Amino acid sequence: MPEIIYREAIKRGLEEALERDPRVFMMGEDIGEYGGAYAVTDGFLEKFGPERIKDTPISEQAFMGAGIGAAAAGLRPIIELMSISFSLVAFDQIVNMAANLRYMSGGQISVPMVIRAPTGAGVQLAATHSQSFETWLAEVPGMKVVCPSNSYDALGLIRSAIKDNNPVFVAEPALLYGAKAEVPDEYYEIELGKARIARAGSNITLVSYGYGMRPVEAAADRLSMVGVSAEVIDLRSLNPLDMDTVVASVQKTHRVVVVDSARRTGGIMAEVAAEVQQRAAEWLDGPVMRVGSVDVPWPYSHDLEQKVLTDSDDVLNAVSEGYGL
Amino acid sequence: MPEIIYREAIKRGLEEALERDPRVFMMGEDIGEYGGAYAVTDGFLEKFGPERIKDTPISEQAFMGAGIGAAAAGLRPIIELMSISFSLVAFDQIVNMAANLRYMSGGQISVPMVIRAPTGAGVQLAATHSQSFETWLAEVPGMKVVCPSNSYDALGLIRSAIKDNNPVFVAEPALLYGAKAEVPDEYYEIELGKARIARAGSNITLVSYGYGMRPVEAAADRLSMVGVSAEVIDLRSLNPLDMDTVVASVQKTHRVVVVDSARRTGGIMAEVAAEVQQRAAEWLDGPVMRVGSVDVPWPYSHDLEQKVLTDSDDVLNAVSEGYGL
Amino acid sequence: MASRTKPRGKNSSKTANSPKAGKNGASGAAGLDESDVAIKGDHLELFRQMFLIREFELACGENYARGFIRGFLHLYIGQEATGVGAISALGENDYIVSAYRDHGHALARGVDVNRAMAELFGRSTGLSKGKGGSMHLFDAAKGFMGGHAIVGAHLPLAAGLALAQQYEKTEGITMCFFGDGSTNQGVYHETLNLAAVWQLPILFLLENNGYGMGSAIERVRAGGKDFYPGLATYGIPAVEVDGMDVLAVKEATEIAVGNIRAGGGPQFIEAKTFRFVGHSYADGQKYRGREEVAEWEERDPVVTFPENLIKMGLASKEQIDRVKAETTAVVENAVKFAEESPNPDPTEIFTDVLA
Amino acid sequence: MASRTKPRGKNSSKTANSPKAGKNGASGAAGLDESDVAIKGDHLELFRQMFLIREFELACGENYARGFIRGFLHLYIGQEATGVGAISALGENDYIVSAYRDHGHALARGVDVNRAMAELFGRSTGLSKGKGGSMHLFDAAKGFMGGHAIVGAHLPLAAGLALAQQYEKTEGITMCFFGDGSTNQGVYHETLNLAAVWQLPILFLLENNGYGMGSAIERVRAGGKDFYPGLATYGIPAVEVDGMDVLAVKEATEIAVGNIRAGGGPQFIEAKTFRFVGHSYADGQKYRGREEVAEWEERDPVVTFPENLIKMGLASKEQIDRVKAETTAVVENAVKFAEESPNPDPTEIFTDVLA
Ligand SMILES: Cc1ncc(C[n+]2csc(CCOP(=O)(O)OP(=O)(O)O)c2C)c(N)n1
Ligand SMILES: Cc1ncc(C[n+]2csc(CCOP(=O)(O)OP(=O)(O)O)c2C)c(N)n1
Ligand SMILES: [Mg+2]
Ligand SMILES: [Mg+2]
Repeated sequence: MPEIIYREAIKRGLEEALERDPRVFMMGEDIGEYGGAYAVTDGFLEKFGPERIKDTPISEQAFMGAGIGAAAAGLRPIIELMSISFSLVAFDQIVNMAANLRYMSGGQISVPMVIRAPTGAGVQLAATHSQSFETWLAEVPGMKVVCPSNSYDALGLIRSAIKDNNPVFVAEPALLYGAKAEVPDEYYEIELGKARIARAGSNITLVSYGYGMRPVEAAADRLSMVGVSAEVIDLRSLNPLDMDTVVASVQKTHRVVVVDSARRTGGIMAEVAAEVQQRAAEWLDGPVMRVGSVDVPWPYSHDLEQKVLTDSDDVLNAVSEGYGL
Repeated sequence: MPEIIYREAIKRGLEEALERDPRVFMMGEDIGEYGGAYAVTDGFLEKFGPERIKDTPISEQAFMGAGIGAAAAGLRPIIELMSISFSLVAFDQIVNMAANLRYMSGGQISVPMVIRAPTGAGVQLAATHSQSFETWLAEVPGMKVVCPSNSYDALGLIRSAIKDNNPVFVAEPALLYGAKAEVPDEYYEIELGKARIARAGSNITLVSYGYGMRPVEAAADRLSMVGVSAEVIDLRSLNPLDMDTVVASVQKTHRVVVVDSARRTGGIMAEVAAEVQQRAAEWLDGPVMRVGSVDVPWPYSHDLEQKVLTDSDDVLNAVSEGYGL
Repeated sequence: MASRTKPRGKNSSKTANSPKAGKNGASGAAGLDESDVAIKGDHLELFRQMFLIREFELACGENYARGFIRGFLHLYIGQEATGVGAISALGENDYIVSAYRDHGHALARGVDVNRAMAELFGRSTGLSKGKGGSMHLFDAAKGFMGGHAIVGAHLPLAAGLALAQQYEKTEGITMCFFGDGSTNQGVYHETLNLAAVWQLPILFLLENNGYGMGSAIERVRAGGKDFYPGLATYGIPAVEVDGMDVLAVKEATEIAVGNIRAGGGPQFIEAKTFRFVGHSYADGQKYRGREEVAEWEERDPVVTFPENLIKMGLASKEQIDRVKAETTAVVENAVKFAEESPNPDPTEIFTDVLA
Repeated sequence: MASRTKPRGKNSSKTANSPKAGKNGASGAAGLDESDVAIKGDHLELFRQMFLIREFELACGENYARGFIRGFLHLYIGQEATGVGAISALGENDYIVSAYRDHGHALARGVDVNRAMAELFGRSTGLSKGKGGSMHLFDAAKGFMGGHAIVGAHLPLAAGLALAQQYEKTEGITMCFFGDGSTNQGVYHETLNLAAVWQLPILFLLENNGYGMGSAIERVRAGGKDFYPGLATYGIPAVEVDGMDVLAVKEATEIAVGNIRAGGGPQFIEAKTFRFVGHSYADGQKYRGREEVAEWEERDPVVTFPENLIKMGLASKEQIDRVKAETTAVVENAVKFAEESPNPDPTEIFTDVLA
């Protein structure tokens, strides 16, 4: 199978949609003439023209709201935010407008719109630019949130996201844009709300998503070297959250560590931990162990940032502390 | 002891601070001539003058940011938001500016500022106006968040909040403004970050905060009628979170239900549940049971809203489901 | 760049005798020719709508006091001429977006009165099945796209609707109502800029009633009381109009809508108006004097407009009275309908979350 | 309301011979009297600062390529005259607030060069102990209040600092730098309004370099290339100045600062300038032609200003060369200092979170 990098996978999904459906168009800062801050939309302006590849002023509230309005009128906008950290500027539009519109109107209006943004820390952008707000957005009823961890999932999920009739937030870990994975030429989609068993195992379940899959996969490798078979689950979708897959795995392994590359406190892994221990209480041989980045603002310095960021040591420590493995 | 209503308690705390410290001043929409949307600042303009009671234009970003700047310069601003729902408009300022400034500057700048806002559902304001964003803000390192559930705590906590040298968010449940409780005339403060054992008990621990204390207290009453002695904990502070008090209680009762009047998914009770089961695993006789409002946008209709809102039946169901009590 | 003409109240007579109304020469009753009859019908309809809004709002107040309507209730009393005049200039394919003071706009757009009232009562027969309430009225089939309660947040939504109209090359335009207070929100400026840069088919309709809640506009806005001159900065043509004069508003709106449909890009109308009542039902209005209110009340369009119609022979007292009687009955009926409608089924909390 | 004078580049000679500089009549070397010597010193200092910034930025670029500096790196190359001219007009008690393109402002304010470079290297000796990086430089002791990376978000912070100055009746003012692109953010307008309504002692200093990242300002802004006329809307006096002319900027700023200190409320300066390099280190600049850049480069203040000083006899070639050599050494030293500085102790991640 051909290998493509994550950035290309997202790009292919966007390009297909733009080719297929004339109602699909894009808005965002510097997605056109500049080619996109992370080059995802490079060449789109030339190919699809300025009507469909809309460079916006730096005004996240306005173009987010305009996307919502256009979606309410039946178009299918795709909004790019240069960073998920900038979503805060438009949080009212996303949380209180996009996600509430359908409910408040008693189902009269829907908002078929995709919001995409690079997420996460790890590239020394410091406190204002390294956040992972997908964990908050995942708590908002009325919208969906996905965070693909590899090229294959990225393409499959972006396809489904664009076809979905709800606001869907696609968080793209900035650290992964250059990562390669096999992606078939044949068309496929990935249903929103389904976790993926990245690796089957029997002794312990490791759960993560997005960039968190890196330390988890590394930890699983290290565990296998000492004879511990880890089942690795990539949530992929944070809302809907596929708790059934997680619970089923825990019923098999009786042990679980949930891992986030975002900060440990709160966030989606608190939800997963709280839910697993409630739903799978009888099957667990120990507490649900939770691992995440240190609860401090993101520092700039490389060493400090790496220290804050979740790594495979953190995962192994939790495995050993919780289950003595 | 004299009884005062919640609104008066907050007001007293503000008034004292304005009298005591000339660096303290207030900003907000219609806090002056109008007297405050919930009348908390009624009479302040006349008493303290327009220099210290500043009516702002409707521009949450600007006056929140101005508060941060004034605090960075050594003043001690108190910002009133008319509703916590409007905090979203200023989320970037609160989360990415106020909370990060100290860390990013390597400790050069601190932001001694209080942000106050009514929070929560229950008064039929529908989806855009009924949110409980204190649960998100509580996850932000660099700031503190409290949510008093009664007049006594409100006064004690607002005093400490104003004296604190960090950004402190005070979430005031809108449904409680008219609620009475005993408040001594003698001066007292309540340390930020300390939970309160609202009622001692031995069979089960019930944890909540803010308006969630209502269904919890009601549930505790109903449990006591059937011979179950519930220990009730009011977190009061959501960040720092007093997990020690919760864990100690669970070590005694071996059972715990955590309750939020905000939505069930995510939020601070997912954090508490995840943390309790990890820290107190050996002492628990069952899973940490989690109760919260239904995960949908807030509907307007009275009946629907009440249906969504956590009530004491929900708490009792969780007690019985989790522990057969 | 921006047009600065200030259509005045007096211009309304020009509208009344506007050339397009005089197509037909056949003569009718009362010495008026058929074209005048047509105009008369128009005028009565404008009056009917204003009166409907007034009666509806009064009924809301009563039913708030009775506890049937809850939450925040913002009445449109005093501003009827603006909403009715402006919306009368729109066609079927146009969108309307409003803020939380939205009853008047919804009614002028012709939403079902019963269902509007039922929504305020939180009943299953409401426009949004009781889920939205007073601040969030919607009737998508009529292009009435809400009812939005976060100040300023609906402006970019309106721009997005207009963007869709432009993108799909429909003839439609979007009319967005907003208050003076909302112009202090950054998102207002962001939206003006976006609309101007993209030349969107949108009509910004500012209802300047002098107050944002308890804040007189001069206390919170640097530019003073007049907004329309500032629009020149964005290259958006803007006019001021007497918002108490339904015909002046209608005329100004028709011109602006015509400009937009002709490809002129976004336009801006500042209607100077006044709310006779408090900001919301709870407001004691200690921030303004009774005299100011009384002065504006003298220009109450629901009183002065029919008086003028009678004076000018464009309607008879009987016609006015009949409209009043019929409309009062409509509102009474709506209250009855709302009262008798069932509450939503509890399972309704789960529906309409996702599409 | 707003002043519309456009101080031009030519005016700079007026500043050079400004009356206040001519107090002292004693004569000195090279046929210039002492007051000219004083001016000469001033000029050399302005040059030194501009040259320091240029050398510093070039060194940053090199060390980014070497992997010592990471994250986003936005260089101030081309805009030196604006920052240096503006900041030279400030006093000790004034605050400065900047965006992410902040090195130039920090250096012009006189922050320690070594510690600035060490911050970019992420070392413990950095201004913020390596926690802030390029986009978040701070030196509170010098009133340099950041370095802010969310576009537009620092504007209200600056207003708040000015509010504190007003509240405490200090003589201080706050100078806030921001780019053309940031004016499309709503928070910019909110802040202008707030500053004007409250008459805050704040100087808005727009560095209009024609581009926000890859977006030429005409493509994303409705008002065209000139910003200062729009400020009339807020009643904020505004002028345009040649941002490539350090003396013109200095003069315009001195006037504006004087107005503010005299109680004139907020003032606004639009400096027309240009960045000779990409938006950030990663930018290939495919959105603009090489010619445009070359045209502006001809006006490079780091080249033209010393040439003019020599031509006008206000400095000798030797003096200029000495400044250059000394400054180059300062920057080399700073790089060495940064390189040799230790990384922060791992426990530093936990400090400075709460006060
Ligand atoms: C973001 C936000 N801030 C504050 C409010 C509270 N609020 C509701 S209406 C209002 C006044 C708005 O005034 P204006 O725009 O003039 O409209 P009017 O009420 O006069 O129709 C305020 C402050 C809100 N709903 N949303
Ligand atoms: C809220 C937000 N949106 C987008 C960005 C990404 N971004 C950083 S700088 C920039 C361009 C700003 O241009 P301008 O204000 O003209 O400043 P200049 O870079 O020219 O100095 C953009 C879009 C950001 N940092 N913050
Ligand atoms: Mg108003
Ligand atoms: Mg620029």
